[in-house]
Amino acid sequence: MKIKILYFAWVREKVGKSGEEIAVPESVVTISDLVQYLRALGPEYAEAFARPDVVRAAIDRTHVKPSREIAGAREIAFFPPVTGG
Amino acid sequence: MKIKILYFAWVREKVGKSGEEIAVPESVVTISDLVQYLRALGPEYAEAFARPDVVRAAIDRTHVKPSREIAGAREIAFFPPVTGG
Amino acid sequence: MAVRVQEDDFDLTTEVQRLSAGRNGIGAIVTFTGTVRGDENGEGIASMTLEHYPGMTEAELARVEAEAHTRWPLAATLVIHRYGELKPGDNIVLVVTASRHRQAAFEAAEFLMDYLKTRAPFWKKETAPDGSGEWVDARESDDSAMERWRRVR
Amino acid sequence: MAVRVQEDDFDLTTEVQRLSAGRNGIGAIVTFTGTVRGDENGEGIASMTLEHYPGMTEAELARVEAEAHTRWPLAATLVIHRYGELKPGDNIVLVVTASRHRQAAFEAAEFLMDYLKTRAPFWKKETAPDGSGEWVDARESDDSAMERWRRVR
Repeated sequence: MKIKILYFAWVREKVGKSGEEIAVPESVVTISDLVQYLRALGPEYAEAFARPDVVRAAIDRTHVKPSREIAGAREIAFFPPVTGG
Repeated sequence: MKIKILYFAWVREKVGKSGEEIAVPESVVTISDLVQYLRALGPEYAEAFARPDVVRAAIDRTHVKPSREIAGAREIAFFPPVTGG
Repeated sequence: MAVRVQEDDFDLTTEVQRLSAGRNGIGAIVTFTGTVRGDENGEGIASMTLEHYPGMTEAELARVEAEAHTRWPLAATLVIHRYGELKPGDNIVLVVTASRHRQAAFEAAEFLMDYLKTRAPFWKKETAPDGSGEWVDARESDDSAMERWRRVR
Repeated sequence: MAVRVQEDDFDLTTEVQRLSAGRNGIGAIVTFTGTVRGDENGEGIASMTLEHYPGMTEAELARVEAEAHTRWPLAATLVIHRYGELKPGDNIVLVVTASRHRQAAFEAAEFLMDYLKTRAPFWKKETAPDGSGEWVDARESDDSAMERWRRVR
């Protein structure tokens, strides 16, 4: 399954890009699984997701928890806790 | 003792004037006493102070309770509950 | 800190800019604007006339404002209250509070309005389209809104 | 109901007039303006850059706004959030709520700010006078501010 992944703020800076298309193996079922998968892609990913509990996720522009399954997702985003307002 | 008395809103309309100087006898000690004294001055006063618990008072531009003594007052005002804002 | 009682209208942007100009530490500005509703209890009104007690009004508003500054860390506050004849949609009152963080600004603005509603010597008279006038009754909910600040601190 | 995400500044008077024009029953208008503080933890900042997630930002703000309308009787609401590089004193965010009475307008404005702070995908980066940049940490007090709305209803 190919998914569009986006990164924001310091997650973006650490990964070194604002987004990419990634072919995700079938063993990756949840957001947590995806984070583990990404961490193994290289030291920049390992650094960005060093504390997975701090990084937040959205599927198709809606906040989701790490346990959320990614089946059917078109766009998945990772970012730090928001600081707007 | 001569005191400047002011009336506002419907108290003013019922009394028929916005203010006056009144010579108050020594038996008038508190705001309550003054209200009783005013009520006896004529039907327009009786009407304005028909429900003394509704009419509010201020001494020298500060809200006071009916039990407040009026000794030393320069200006006493009577008015309905405020409705600003 | 500033209090103004005036017949003229006010402009939100102008007042907020004047209040915050040159102040470096402001992060939150809350404004409350009270306006004349065009209908009351389902009936339209033609105008609303605000009477007040010159001298006491300013003193009372200043006391209320000073009290807010003792309760919250406020960089600046402003209270403007109009008097005279107003039309539906017209501004009646403006409260502005500025602080580093939003909680103080929100709470102080609510406090100022609650106190002002129950203490500032203003009286509203509504004029109906047929020309008849009626003094507005005080709302019990305004008294209870003020009571909560007694319990809080 | 309206939500805008923009680089440009906004004008308080213009936005409030646009929101209340032609609406007869409004008696209370609350605005909240968030601005860039010129100092943080005692140190000055040169600028603040706001990054956001285009598409999700608008969707999230619209969800928050719709939720406010289910909770309070609001005549109109507006949320504007800026992005890009801002200087100390610049406006960041504007929330406007209009209702018949002040309690709904105040509560809804606080609710919108609390929710927006914890849900809208914006991230602030402060640039110090020496050019070094640092991402702003989320405040725990913002999370607890939002929690109270869960308890209320």
